[in-house]
Amino acid sequence: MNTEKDLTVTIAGVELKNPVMTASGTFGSGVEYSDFVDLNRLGAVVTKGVSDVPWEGNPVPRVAEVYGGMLNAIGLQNPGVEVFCRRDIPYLKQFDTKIVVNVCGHTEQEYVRVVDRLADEPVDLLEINISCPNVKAGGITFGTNPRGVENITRELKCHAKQPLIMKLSPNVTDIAEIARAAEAGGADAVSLINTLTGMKIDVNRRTFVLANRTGGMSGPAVKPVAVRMVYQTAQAVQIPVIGMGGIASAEDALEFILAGATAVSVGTANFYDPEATVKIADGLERYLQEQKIDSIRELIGAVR
Amino acid sequence: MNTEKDLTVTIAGVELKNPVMTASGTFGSGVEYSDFVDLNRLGAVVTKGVSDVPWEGNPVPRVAEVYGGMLNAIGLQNPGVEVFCRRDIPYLKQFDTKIVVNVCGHTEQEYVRVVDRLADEPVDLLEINISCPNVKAGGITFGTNPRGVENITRELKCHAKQPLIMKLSPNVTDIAEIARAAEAGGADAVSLINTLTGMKIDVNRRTFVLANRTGGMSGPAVKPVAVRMVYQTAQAVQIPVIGMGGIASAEDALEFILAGATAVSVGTANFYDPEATVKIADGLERYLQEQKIDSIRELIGAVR
Amino acid sequence: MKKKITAPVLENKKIADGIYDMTLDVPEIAEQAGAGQFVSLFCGDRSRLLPRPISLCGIDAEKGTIRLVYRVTGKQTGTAQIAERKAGDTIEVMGPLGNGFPLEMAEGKKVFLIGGGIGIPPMLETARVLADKAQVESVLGWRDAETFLRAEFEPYGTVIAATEDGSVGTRGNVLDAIRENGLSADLIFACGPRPMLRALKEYAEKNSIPCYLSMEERMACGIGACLACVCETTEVDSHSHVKNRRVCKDGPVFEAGEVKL
Amino acid sequence: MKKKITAPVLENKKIADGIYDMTLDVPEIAEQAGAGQFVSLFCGDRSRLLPRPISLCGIDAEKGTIRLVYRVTGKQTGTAQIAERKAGDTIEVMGPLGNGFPLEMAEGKKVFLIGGGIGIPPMLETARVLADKAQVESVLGWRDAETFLRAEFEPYGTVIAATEDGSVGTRGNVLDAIRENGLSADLIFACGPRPMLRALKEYAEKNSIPCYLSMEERMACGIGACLACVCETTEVDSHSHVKNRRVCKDGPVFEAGEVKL
Ligand SMILES: Cc1cc2nc3c(=O)[nH]c(=O)nc-3n(C[C@H](O)[C@H](O)[C@H](O)COP(=O)(O)OP(=O)(O)OC[C@H]3O[C@@H](n4cnc5c(N)ncnc54)[C@H](O)[C@@H]3O)c2cc1C
Ligand SMILES: Cc1cc2nc3c(=O)[nH]c(=O)nc-3n(C[C@H](O)[C@H](O)[C@H](O)COP(=O)(O)OP(=O)(O)OC[C@H]3O[C@@H](n4cnc5c(N)ncnc54)[C@H](O)[C@@H]3O)c2cc1C
Ligand SMILES: Cc1cc2nc3c(=O)[nH]c(=O)nc-3n(C[C@H](O)[C@H](O)[C@H](O)COP(=O)(O)O)c2cc1C
Ligand SMILES: Cc1cc2nc3c(=O)[nH]c(=O)nc-3n(C[C@H](O)[C@H](O)[C@H](O)COP(=O)(O)O)c2cc1C
Ligand code: FES
Ligand code: FES
Repeated sequence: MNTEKDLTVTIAGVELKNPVMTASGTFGSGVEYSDFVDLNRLGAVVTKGVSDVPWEGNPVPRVAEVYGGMLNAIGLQNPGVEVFCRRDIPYLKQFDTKIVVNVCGHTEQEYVRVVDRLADEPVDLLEINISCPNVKAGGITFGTNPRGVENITRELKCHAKQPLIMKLSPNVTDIAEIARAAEAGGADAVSLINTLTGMKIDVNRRTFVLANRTGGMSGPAVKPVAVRMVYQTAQAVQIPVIGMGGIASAEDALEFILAGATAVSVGTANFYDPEATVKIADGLERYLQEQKIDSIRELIGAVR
Repeated sequence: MNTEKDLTVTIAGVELKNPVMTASGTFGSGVEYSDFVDLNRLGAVVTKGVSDVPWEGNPVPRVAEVYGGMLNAIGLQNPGVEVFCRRDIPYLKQFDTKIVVNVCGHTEQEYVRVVDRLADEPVDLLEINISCPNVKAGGITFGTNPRGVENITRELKCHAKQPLIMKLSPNVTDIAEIARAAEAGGADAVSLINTLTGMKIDVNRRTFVLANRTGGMSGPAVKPVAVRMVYQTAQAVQIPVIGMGGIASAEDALEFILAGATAVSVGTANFYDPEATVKIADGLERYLQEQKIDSIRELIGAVR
Repeated sequence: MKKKITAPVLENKKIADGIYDMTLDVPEIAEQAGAGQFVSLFCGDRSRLLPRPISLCGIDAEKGTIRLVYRVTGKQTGTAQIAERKAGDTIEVMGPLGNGFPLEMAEGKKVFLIGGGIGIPPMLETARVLADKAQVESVLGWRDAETFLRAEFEPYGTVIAATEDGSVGTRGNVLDAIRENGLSADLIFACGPRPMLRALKEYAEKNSIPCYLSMEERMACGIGACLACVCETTEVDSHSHVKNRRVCKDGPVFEAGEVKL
Repeated sequence: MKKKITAPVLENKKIADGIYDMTLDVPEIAEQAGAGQFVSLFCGDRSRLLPRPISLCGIDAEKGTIRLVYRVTGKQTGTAQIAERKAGDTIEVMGPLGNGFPLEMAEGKKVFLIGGGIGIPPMLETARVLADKAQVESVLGWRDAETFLRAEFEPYGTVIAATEDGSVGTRGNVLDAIRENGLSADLIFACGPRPMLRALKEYAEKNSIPCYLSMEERMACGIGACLACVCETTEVDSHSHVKNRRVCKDGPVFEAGEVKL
């Protein structure tokens, strides 16, 4: 006799039907994966990063396989916020899931323009990518210095009508300090980890595998670093933490939740298991059943 | 017709017969692995960290398996420098390989005492561990701040009779800055990466797997981060760089060498392939044969 | 809903040095697939997570099988692991993916099916389905005398061979063979290494022959979501709004004029 | 030189719920191994690199085989993968490792061989080799009626059973069985869960019986180099110069008075 379990979680006043979200950049705007999973089953869809104008991204090769994961240097190719609002938001509005728009820019002004443009769109949350290692300006440069994080957060808070999630880079000495800076700037939540900067060399051709030389590492291999940082962040701030980095199973998701994450995002796992998100949502429910726990919220930060 | 290939490399005037060293803490002082490999075949043996007095290390569990690697929180258990000089150095002197002693301490004074004690011992190089994440004081706290790195390097240079390798932590925002600080302090070489701080949670028992909560991640999963950091470091400093992090094959070693490493260390791979070090040395020679390259030194930093 | 499938391996044999020929029992894919489409194959090694895109070399909708001919690219590679699979083992596969050749354009025409090296396999399925609709002229280039799949093209039309070392057919590449044999066609479908595609694109432009090329790029998702596998295009396209189309979703087959090579 | 060996699996069968019984053809290990020693088993999964330490349940030096009885600890574990190995497959193994029970001490004595749960397997080999040298009394504790290996102890001496649910023998643990049956001995060799070992240590001290315990700890190298697997000792030991001995190299069998539990 399975009783209904409560999988809902709330981030900045937005209630998700379950804590499973998609990781930005790995799920497009959901169109392609809707052939594999019912988007209505997801807590939220987090879109690929969107900038004010179309971005071309980096030259190919843009991805490389590494042990237990991958490197990417897509370079935030995207069609720009106009097309996004016209095409992707209406698409996602067909589904009963929350919409989180990931925002990128080279300069503070560019971020502001996207946030302004989205102000009156039916979007639930904004995730500000201040941590992308694959673009020359902007991106990670904002995300590695506490002062910079606080400033950009404060500035965007003045413009945003939706709650702000600041997405943090793991390529820092002290993640807690960065998270506190985001909180001080007024962030409604933080999400982490973005990718770890890595490199792969082809020893036969004696070249970098990626055209961009370095790329962002993701996948199961990064999970222990991600869990550690989520734990440290959850200890350091009061705002909700969204955890990601190598999640491929309900057990992986639970590690993050127990470490302090209110919700989780699934990225690279989609590439090798396109049904991963829904399987994880099902697995979380099963865990609650087995462990006789009523609500997933009881588990958030339960390991300290 | 295989012509002899030149595998020798030089670090701070010390010539190694090949670039393959052992990674500190994974090989003890060589006694145990001498049942599996001929220590005479190695470029150098790098010992477990040695402190001024015996250290107990951390409570168990001290290790956890993670995807493509492991976490450890040994906590630098060691019998102290006296026993080390009496027992381990004479043991290693039986072999035709170089001896690199890894030095740890909680305070600058403790490092100094070890370095002083080793001054007249038949040791080829000292590797100063300013990057161990598993001890409360000292260790990583020295290694994450450029000023601290420069100061401790300068101080130890006043005491050391052997050339100094500063071992750097990957848990930093800007590895190049740290490496430059070591160079500015007078380091003769730098080695990296030490372990990435990680965490594993047992979702069934709802506890940390490691008694120490966090541990240092090593093994193939960390290699892309390590290669990237070795590359960035080699671009930033003039002194030799010793590369490590996930090396398990000659191809892995070559990635580091092409990225700029003069020598490499093999750590976690010993645990699942006790002959890894010698296989790698053989593989490097084979690569030189196949690629018709006379000396491994031609490959150092050849990918830029 | 689409899904990744665990498919039984019916056969997996070596047909030339480093070239393997695998048949999978996977009706879900066989029923929907067309010439020029590909599948994502997974290695079953938890250290190697990304898919290997492999073109369909044969599709048997009735038997529910697909045939993949692939090269093992090196010793410690995913394809080396795939080559170890035996009949009775299973393998994870996803597909059919991408868009194949515009077969309808070939009807009643004289069509060059051009394959170079490991680009030859998809042309075999293309030849098979076009055999009774078009005049097929297969122009195929190999490295040396190991001209895998060659005999299998013969039932479907003329076969012109080129080998780099001259051991079979024209010494040189497929364009050398076209020139040497004074061939011409109304339409070109091709798959092969980039320098070959580049030369063909130029040849087709010069001779005003419509030309479709199957492109290759590193992939992660294989379904159009991650933007890993783009190829540069001459015009801004309607999906990306930049000059980048996705090989996995918009391709792998593109009209030659559309892409930069 | 020692080495990691790729050993043929001769048999690998389930003998109780979640308990498997595997025989490997590995003369190099069988010839050198003794009761109470263990081997490192590798999962053959590149995402799971660390060894699984498993005690020797049987050693046949003549046939060159070793027998391992092990528990699958959960669904997505290394032991679950090991359990999938079939006769004819191979598995990587390293050993024999560590120090076994001091068998010479048992000669002519009455010895308790105490095993709890998955600590029972190593006691079987110990019983076999002591059977004609000592008076063996095997006191074995299981969870329930699935008393795996029990019958195999019988040829070697008396067998006393305890089960947690009381379905077989004494209800309770091995110490309850000892008390209930009013048993005593000159020497104790034991392997099992830590609470059992703790109780035995206390019992042995109270009754002044020499006692040797086989300890368990997480390992990385398995050969004494990494200091992962230490157990706290009462005295500073000569290797570490702190109160920490290595289970893999100095143990797994320790004199009870030497270790803190
Ligand atoms: C649309 C398409 C169709 C293809 N059809 C065939 C075919 O029918 N037969 C065949 O032998 N090969 C084909 N290829 C090439 C094939 O995908 C690669 O040879 C293969 O992925 C290499 O994998 P590996 O395990 O041998 O190499 P590894 O070096 O282990 O691969 C590492 C990573 O790089 C990727 N990669 C390496 N080389 C290539 C490449 N040339 N193209 C794309 N990804 C690559 C791999 O997929 C993997 O993610 C096709 C490629 C594409 C894009
Ligand atoms: C000296 C010694 C002898 C042993 N003999 C036996 C035996 O004969 N039969 C048997 O069933 N079990 C035995 N064990 C316990 C056995 O090693 C673990 O059950 C096994 O390693 C768990 O692996 P897993 O793949 O199931 O678990 P996972 O959770 O996948 O293991 C993850 C990691 O933790 C380690 N680990 C997990 N549990 C333990 C444990 N209890 N002890 C040590 N390491 C652990 C694993 O080795 C691996 O490195 C012995 C342990 C030791 C130390
Ligand atoms: C191909 C790819 C593209 C990505 N693009 C973005 C992006 O546009 N914006 C962003 O914030 N993060 C991006 N990321 C990072 C992921 O959202 C996520 O933080 C990271 O991959 C770790 O999670 P994972 O291990 O589950 O993939 C991208 C990751 C990948 C693999
Ligand atoms: C069990 C263990 C113990 C270690 N002990 C030390 C140490 O004492 N001093 C040190 O500088 N590094 C120590 N390290 C770090 C390694 O020397 C090496 O930097 C790291 O493991 C990365 O290399 P690998 O991936 O090849 O293991 C230890 C690593 C492991 C796994
Ligand atoms: S591989 Fe992801 S878009 Fe083509
Ligand atoms: S496991 Fe390495 S010392 Fe025991």
